[in-house]
Formats: sequence, structure tokens, C-alpha cells
Amino acid sequence: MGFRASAVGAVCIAICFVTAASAQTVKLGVINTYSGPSANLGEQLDRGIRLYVKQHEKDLPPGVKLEIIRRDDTGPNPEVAKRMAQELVTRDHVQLLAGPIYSPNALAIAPIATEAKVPFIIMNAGTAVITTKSPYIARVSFTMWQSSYPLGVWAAKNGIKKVFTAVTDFAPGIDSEAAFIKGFTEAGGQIVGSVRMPVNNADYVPFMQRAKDTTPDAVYSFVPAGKDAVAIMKAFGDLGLKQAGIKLIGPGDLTTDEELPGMGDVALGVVTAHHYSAAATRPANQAFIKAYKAEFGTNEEPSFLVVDAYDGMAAIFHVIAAQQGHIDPDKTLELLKGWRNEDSPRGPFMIDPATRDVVQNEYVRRVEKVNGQLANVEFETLPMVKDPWKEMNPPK
Amino acid sequence: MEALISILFHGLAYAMILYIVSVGLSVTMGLMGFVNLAHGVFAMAGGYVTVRLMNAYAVPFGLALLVAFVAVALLSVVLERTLYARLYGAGELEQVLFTIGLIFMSVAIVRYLWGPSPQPVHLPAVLSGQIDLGIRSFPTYRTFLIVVGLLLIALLWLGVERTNFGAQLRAAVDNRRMAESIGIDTRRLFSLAFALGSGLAALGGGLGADILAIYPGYATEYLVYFLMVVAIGGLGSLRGPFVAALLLGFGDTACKYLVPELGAFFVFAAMIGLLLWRPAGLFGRA
Amino acid sequence: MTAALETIGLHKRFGALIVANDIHFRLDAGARHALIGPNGAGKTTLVNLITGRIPPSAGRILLGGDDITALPQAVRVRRGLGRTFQINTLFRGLSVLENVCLAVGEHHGIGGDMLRSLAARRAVLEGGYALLERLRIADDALTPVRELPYGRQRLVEIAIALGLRPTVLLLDEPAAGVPSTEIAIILDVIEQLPDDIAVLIIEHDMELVFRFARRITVLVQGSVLIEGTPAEIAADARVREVYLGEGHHG
Amino acid sequence: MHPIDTLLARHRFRAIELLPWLIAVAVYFVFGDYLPLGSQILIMILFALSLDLVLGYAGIVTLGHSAFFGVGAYAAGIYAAHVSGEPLSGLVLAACAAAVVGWLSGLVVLRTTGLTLLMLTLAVTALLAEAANKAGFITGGADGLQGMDIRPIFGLFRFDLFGRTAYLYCLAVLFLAWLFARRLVHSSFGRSLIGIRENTARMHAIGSPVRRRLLTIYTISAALAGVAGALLAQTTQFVGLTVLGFQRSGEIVIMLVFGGIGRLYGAFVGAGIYMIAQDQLAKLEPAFWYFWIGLLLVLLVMFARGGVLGLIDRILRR
Repeated sequence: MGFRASAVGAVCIAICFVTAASAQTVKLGVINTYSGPSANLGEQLDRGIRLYVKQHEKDLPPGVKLEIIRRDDTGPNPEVAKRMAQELVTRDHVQLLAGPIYSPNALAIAPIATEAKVPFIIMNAGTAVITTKSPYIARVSFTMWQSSYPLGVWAAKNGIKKVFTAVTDFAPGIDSEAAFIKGFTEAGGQIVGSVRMPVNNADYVPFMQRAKDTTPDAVYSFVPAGKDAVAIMKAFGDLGLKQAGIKLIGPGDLTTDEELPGMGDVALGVVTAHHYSAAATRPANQAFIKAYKAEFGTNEEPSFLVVDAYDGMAAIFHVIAAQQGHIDPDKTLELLKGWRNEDSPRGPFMIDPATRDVVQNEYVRRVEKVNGQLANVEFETLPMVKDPWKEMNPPK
Repeated sequence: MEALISILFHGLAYAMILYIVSVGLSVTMGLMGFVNLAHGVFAMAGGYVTVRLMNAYAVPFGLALLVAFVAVALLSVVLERTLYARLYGAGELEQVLFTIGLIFMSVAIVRYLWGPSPQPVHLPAVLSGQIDLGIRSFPTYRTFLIVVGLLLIALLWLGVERTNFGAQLRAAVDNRRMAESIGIDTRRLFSLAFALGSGLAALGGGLGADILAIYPGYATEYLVYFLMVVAIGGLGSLRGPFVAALLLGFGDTACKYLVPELGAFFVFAAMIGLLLWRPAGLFGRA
Repeated sequence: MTAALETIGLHKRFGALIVANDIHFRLDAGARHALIGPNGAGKTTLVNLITGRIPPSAGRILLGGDDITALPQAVRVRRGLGRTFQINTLFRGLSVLENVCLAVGEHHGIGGDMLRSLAARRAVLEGGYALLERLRIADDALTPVRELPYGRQRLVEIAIALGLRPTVLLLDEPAAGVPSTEIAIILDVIEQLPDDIAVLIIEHDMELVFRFARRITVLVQGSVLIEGTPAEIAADARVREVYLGEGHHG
Repeated sequence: MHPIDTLLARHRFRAIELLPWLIAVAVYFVFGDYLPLGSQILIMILFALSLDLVLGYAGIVTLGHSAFFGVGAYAAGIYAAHVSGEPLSGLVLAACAAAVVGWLSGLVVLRTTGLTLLMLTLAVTALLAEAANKAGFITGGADGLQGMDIRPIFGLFRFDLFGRTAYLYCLAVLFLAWLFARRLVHSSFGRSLIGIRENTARMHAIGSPVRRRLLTIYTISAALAGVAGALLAQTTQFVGLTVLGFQRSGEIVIMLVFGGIGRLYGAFVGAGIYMIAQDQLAKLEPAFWYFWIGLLLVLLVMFARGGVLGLIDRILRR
């Protein structure tokens, strides 16, 4: 009898022990765009994750393992993204969520994060409102307002008086347009015309022609990074806006470090505001670039997506280490609030304790030739910018 | 006035690309009654061949275009003989499915080979910048497109009007059974027309690479526009798609320029109206 | 007496080509009428005009005294105008019985019925099957039409038209492509048609025409050349010249 | 057996027709972790079923069926976001909205055939997508419609995180739709649609009001597609522009064709296999998922036009 009881007890202890040990495998669900027309963006984001994990896996507390479960949302497909989140939570029992490229996808996942109490690290999606949609969301990337609003102020103070705005007709574009116009007009600038361009647009020449006909000092533009950015740059060059003395300015999506080499000389002189440039000379960035090229090829340039994902992983490693692998959702959020990272390739940044949104430096950059290669060269730093939208729309 | 000139100029350049890509589709659809949704694949292939040759092997633009034309024409003839020919006379649904299948496969293949991003296009320096045409300056590349486009079209029309091949082609489009009864080998004719049409599409893809970006989504994203040119122009005609391409080029450009808020709305609504008025297209036979 | 079918000045142009020129034509109840003429005379066009498959350029069509010129095909059929096609126009994937029952169903007015139970359809199936028996194709009732030889398909073509119980029946070359062994079946069927049905037959087989028809109209280049009894037609010199003289199609 | 009885027997209910439902119920108990995917499969089955009515039975080759799916999704979504979160009334409203759009567009589209019809179906969908894009103040535009709060069904069954309620809800709706569709295709009306598919000219010649029949089935099919769209909107509480996309139209045609068209159960087999395969395979190599789908389509057209069910038929007959 006694033997039996102790045997049962031993088994119980063994089970408890095993459970405890296995609980130290932290499951992270990543929802990202791995297929479809924008799969290249997803690949960038994933590279950031891979690079960080490769460099820092050894830094996890002993016995703690990180398991990453990747799911493809196939593009701006919120219903797929939502199902993926649902599956990650109910089927794979992930303790943390991260991703996605697209804001609508992030918005669709938000209710799941709330209901399942799974902390959700936003690695790209930049629509301002996202962080207000769930108390379990923290963002390490950027908001459209964060770069566009200060750029507007900067432009008005640097000799640009009249601007034509051309943005893609979806939330980030509209956010960016509103932010820029607000910043620019508040600082005394004048908007001479605005156009919102369709999401799937092939030819940007008509829009640029229209811009040219209003003879502004600059065209402010936001289009999705990738082929649209290339196309609008081409149209800008083809129509001779540059020769006519018109500048092209916009948030960093216009000249991502990854696409820049393919854009040609027309991109020279484009001024953008952004939180990251691969050409930055900070030591942390140079080490990062070196590691990136070693991992993915010497001709590859990391874009801000890589850095955002990389820093997102840093945040995740931070909460895992601080809790020794036992992830408690509310404690995780407490750990994230006010968390500060001084050695990011982008410079210092932190997560605002009040809004759980990122606070970071914005850099004004100009496209120049560095060693025969086009690069975004930072020439002015706007330190620790909070999301202006949240400043203007405080939670009620 | 400035605005009108801009619209006409850019609309014309856009129309040239649309026409060169789509004219082959009109002829093959009219001739063989084949709903070939995969026509855009040939344009995409032409674009990739042109751009890759230029980027990776520094082949001159003109030569790259020529290679694209020949290579894609040959490829298309192989596909036509081995696969398409089996479905002549099959139902529309089979043809639609088969060509969607081809699209899916080709998209996956180019993505595998060259990645998901658009291919960077480095045109010769002479084609960049502006050219002064007396009235005002115009973008050189687009001026070049219009000139080359018009030359190609003149060549094509002359060929179809003046050569024996053209005469046979016209006869076969008109009345296939009659043409066969007077000894025209329509199978051979089909293959030739198919190759020519696909080659032209490839040329259009290569020429227009700087306007319609070369990336794996090419074959689906622009498909609707190619189909619109054919449906509005009318099957089996050379003139019809030209007029349709002009309408679409001008219409689309004017819309973007004047009422960007409406987006593509106007273009689609106009197409529905046109097709209701003339279900067989402007120059098609009912 | 009101004609079962009458055309008044029926006219059809395709561009410059006149395919039906001022055709006045009358079919009385119970008529057994044949329409003959060389290839391209416009015989099938006339049938298509009467049934509404193509609209006339001018002229009127009366069915039982009512003007049906503007009515759509389907309405004409429901008013008693039935036809067969020169080239088999069948539901090739369906069985013979289903082919006929589609017609019978439409005639019973239940073609658009979405919910009627099977029991109610039994009458339709039985009506269809009876027709098959009459045409001696009941053995093939469940065979898909596409698997039948062309001659047997011809019989299905007629069965479908009969399934509509028409008052005016237009038969467009019913014997074309039928092996001689089976022509007899067709002839029998045509001869057994109820007397009150008006029948117009287009046919190249002169033996069949002269055996069947009580009146004959000769159509040449879209115009009526002559109309008369078989004896009158056979004796007419112009008919011999333009039609019979060209060669006997039998 | 007399041929008439044989024919009648073909329309009678057979035990094998219960199979999909047994599987669907079994999935609920066995694969509890997979219910969100299960719900989407059920929705796609319903969508494919609605397409089968027009494509498989009436022979209308359309590439624009997502128009109705999208209208249904937006109708249900807007209703839930702005009027009421009650799901059943939303479903009815979506069916009505899609039916109206189906009827109106059918008036236009069904006047044509062939390429023109194909283009018009594409254009109608593109037009609606553009409208939804531009009417951002009510549809959310390119960002999608958010903020739906779907209330419990009958006030009792809350939509839970694991998707149990959603699954059963979709299953119940699909079952009713199937009962209706089954009745429809076996009715005289259904047979006359097959007649139109097989030979439109002859249907005219036997006095069938072809245009009206086509318009009727187009409208009914649109309503069912709208219900499918509404289910998606309600179970995911989101509607994006992709519901009106060309890709969705194309994919649903592919699913149906995989299963086999004009067979009623092709939708079940095709949507089921496609969605599960996509869920499993797309994970491994998403880019090549489309290569294999493309290859499969080509092979299917060349060698197996009846789809999976057609193949099974052929094997059984041998």
C-alpha cells in the first residue's frame, strides 16, 4: 500500500516536473506575409527574426527554448490573418504573437489578443489606432504620424512653401497625408493640391503630371514600399519634375534601403523622414549591417522591416528572459511598458508606458551616392518622437 | 490645354503598350475561338527576358527585345502545338481553367527564379530624361514608345494587308471552313498567328517594362486590361483593339488626371456600357 | 376560315443580301404542305423567321389569326408552333427520355416549377415514354443522346417537337442523314399525325415529299416561285428548270 | 425495372448523400482544434455550391461570382457594425442584398455569351470592388470593415474563441442551403437549366423562357453566395476588399471544378480538399502551392474533366 502510494506520488512528481520543464518552451506565433505579391516584404520581416534568433538564442535563460510557429496571411487579408491568429492560439497554444505587415491584419488580430490574453508585438503595421484596439498590443515599429508630421514641420521650416500631396488611398496613406498636411500647414506651409491614388495602380505618370502642373516646391508622397515606390519615382523622373526644381519628399517607405539601388539616379536628392536608414553610421547599425550581409549576401541591404522585426525579437527575448520562460500576459505587458533599447540599429527607442506605442528618433535623410551606391544619408535627427496622433487624440 | 496635351500624350503611350500586347490575343481569339487568359504570361515572359538580359548580361535594349520576341514566339508555338491544340473546340470553361492553370504555374516559376520583387529596369541613357519636340518637352522614353509602337503597328497592318500570310489569315478569320476548302492549312496558320501574337506580346512586355512593372503578378494584374482591349475592340480584328486601346489609354489617363477620386470606376462602367451597346465589341461581328 | 399559320409580305435582309422576299404563305389546319427549293433558297430562314429565331425586316406572321410577329420564340411555341432542326439540336448529355420530357414538361407548363414532387412529374414521364414508343426508340430511353447513331437522334429530334403537341409543326429536313431502313418510321409517324395539326415539311427527298404533301411551295432565292398541288409542281417547267433539273437530291 | 422508374430512382435520396454531414459532425468532435478552418471550409462549400447552380447546372461561365459573395459580406458587415449585431437577420439581409445585385447584374450580363459574358462578370465585380473601395466612410475602404459586434445566436450561443459556435452555425446554414439546392436541381426547373446548358437553342424551341430561367437561377445563386459571404463576415467579424476580388472568383471556380461541376457534391469535395490542402501545403512552400494548383488544373482539363467525383464515377463504372 505504502509502496503504491509512493509510486503514485513519484509519478505525480515526475509529471509535475515534466510539465514545468516543457512550460519553459515559449511558443511564439508569427503572422506574416510569406506568399502573394508582397511576399518580399514578408521575407524582409522574417529575416529580421531569423537574424536576431541566430545571434541571441544562446542568451536565453538556461532550459528555456523558443519555438517560433510561422503562419502566412497571404497579404492584406485580415480574415486569413484572424484565422491564423485564432489557430495559433487555440491549436498551437502560443503564448506570444508577433507580425504582421499590414495594418488591417493587425486590426483583425487585435480582438483575439484581447480575448485570449496573448501579448501581441507589432513588427510593422503602422496605422496609428492599432495600439488602442487591445491592451495586449505593443508596437516596436513606427506609426505613419511619427514620420509624416515632423517631416511637414521640417519642410515648412526649410524653404518649402507649396506642396502637392499624392498618397495611396488606404489607411496608412490617409494617415500619412493627414499628418503631413497638419504638420506642414501648422508651420506655415501651403497645400496646392492633393490626390489619393488607387491601391493597385500601374502608372503614376498622370498623377505626377497633375502635380507638376500645380508648380509646387515639393511633392509629398506616400505609396507602399516596393514596386509602387519604384514606379512613382520613375514617373517623377520621366516628367522632369526634378529639372523643374520640384523636390520629392515623403516617409521612408518611398526609398527603402532594399529597393533604393534599383531606383536609379532619379532618386538622388529625395528627402524622407524615417526611423531607420541602412546608411546610418552608428556602431550598432554597422555591426548589424555586417551581420546581415554575412547572413544573407553582400549585395543585400536590410530595410526598416528587418530592423523592426529584429527589435521586436529583442523585446520578446527581454520578456522571456525576465520571466524565465514563464510567460504571464499581464506581466509581459508590464515589462514591455517603458522598456528601452539603447543599442538598436536605429538608435535608441522605447515603448511608451501610456500608449504601448514606440517612441524613437526620426531621421531626416537625403538620397546620396555613397561609394557609388545610392543611400539614405541622415542629416538631421528629431529625437525621441512620440506618436503625434496619440498626443492629439488622447484616450477618453 | 497643357492638361489636354498631357493626357493625349500619356494616353497614347499607354495605349501603344496595351495594343502591342493585346493585338495577338484578339487575332488568336477570333481565329481559334480560344479564350486565352494566359496571354499576359507571354508579355510577362517577354518582360523578364528583356530585363534579365539587360541587367545580368548587359545586352543592349534593342537586342534584348529581339531575343525576347523570338524566344517567346518559339515557346508559345511549343505550348500551342502540345497543349492549346488539344483544346480547340473544347468548351469555354475548359479553356478558361487551362489558361488559369498556365498563369498559376508561370507565376510560381518566375517567382522561384527571380523572386517576388519587381525587376529593376535600366534603360539606355538616351531614353531617360526629356526631349524637346518644339511645342514643349516630353519624356523621352514615352516618346520612344509611341514612335516604336506606331512603326510596329504600321508594319503589322502592312503585313496583314499585303502578304500572302496576311491574306490567308484574313480569309481564315472571316470564314474558317471556306478557307480550309480552298486549301489553306489553317493548323499551320494558327500556329504562326499564335507565335506572332505571343511574340508581339513579349515585345510589348519588354518595351513597356518601365510602365507596367515586371513582377510575378504581371500576368494577373494587367490581364483585365488586355481582355478589355480585346472585348471592346472585337475579336479577330486589327483595327478594333487599336481603337479600344486608344479609348482605354486616353480614358484611364484622363480619369487619373482629372477625377482621381473615381479611380477605375469610370473605366469599368464605360466598358459595361460599351459592351451592352455592342456585345461583340466595336469592330466585332455579332 | 382562319389559317393555322400565315405570313404576310415577310421580308428579311442581311445587309444587301435578301434572303426572304415578300413571302405570302398560308398553312390551313390539317395541311400537309412541303417547302422545296435548291440549296440556299431560304427555306430554313423562313422557318427561323416563322419561329422567331430571327426577326423579319418587314412583314407579319399570324398564328391562328393572331399576330405573333413581335412575340418571343418561347411564347410562339406555347401557342402551338413546334419545329425540328435541320441539324440535330438536342440535349446531348441527357438520356432520350429526359430529352423528350423536357419538352413535355414545358408543354404541361411545369418547366419552371422549382419544388414539384416526383409523383407529379410521373404524368410527364409517361407522356414522354409513350412518344418514344410511338417512334420506336423506347429501347434507348435511358441512353444518352450523344451515344446514339445520327439516324436515331433524328427520331429524338421529332419526338421532342411532338412532345409539345403543336398545332403547327415545321419539320426541317426530318429525313436528312437517316438510313433508308429508318425513313419508313419517320414516314409512318408523319402520316399518323392527328389530322388537325398543320404540317410543313422541308425536304430534299422527293419521294418523301410527293408521298406526303398535298400542296407544295417552291422557294427560289428567297421568293416564292410557285405553289400548287404535287401534280401541278411536277408538271411546271420552271420548277424543273431551277430545281428538279439541277439534280435529284434523293 | 421500367425506364421511368429508373429515372425517378435517380432523383431519390441515397444513403451516401449523408456522408458529408456525418463527416462534418465527426470533425466537430474529433478535430476540435481545427474548427476555425472547418468554418471557412463550410463557407467555401456553400459558395461553391451556389456557383455550381449557375456554372455547373445552367452552364454560365462566370469569373465574377465573388461579386455576390462580397455584397453579402458587406451587407452583413455593415448591418452588424451600424445597425444590429443580431446574426440571423443579418444573414437574411445579406441574402436579399446579394439577390438584388444578382438580379440587376443578371439583367445586363445574361444578355450576352462567351467572352463578352466573361468580361461583363469581371467588370461587374471590379465595379463593385471599386465602389466598396471608394465608399470608405461606410465600408472602411481598402482597410476593411472593422468593429462588428456579432451578438449570440438566438441570444444564447456566443461566438467563442475556439470557433465552436461559428462552426455549428455555418454547418446549420449550409445544411439548409443544401436541402434547398438539392430540391432545386431535382425539380423541373433544375432539369430545364441542364437543358439550357446542353442546348440553349433547343430550349427556346420547346417554348422555355430561357432568359427568365437564367435570371432566376442567377438571382438564387447570388443570394446563396451572399449568405456565404455573410457567414464569413459574421464569423471573422471583418470584411475586406478581397471578398470582391478576382482571385476569390477564380479560386472558387477551381475548387468547384476539382470536385466536379454539375454534381451538387463537387462543391463539398472540391472546397474540402482544396482548403485542407492549402492549409497543409501552403505552409511548406507557399510560392509553389500555386504551381501545383496550376499543374493540377492543366492535367484536370486534359484528362479528368469531371473532377474528383467524375474520376470516382469512372472507376466505379469500370
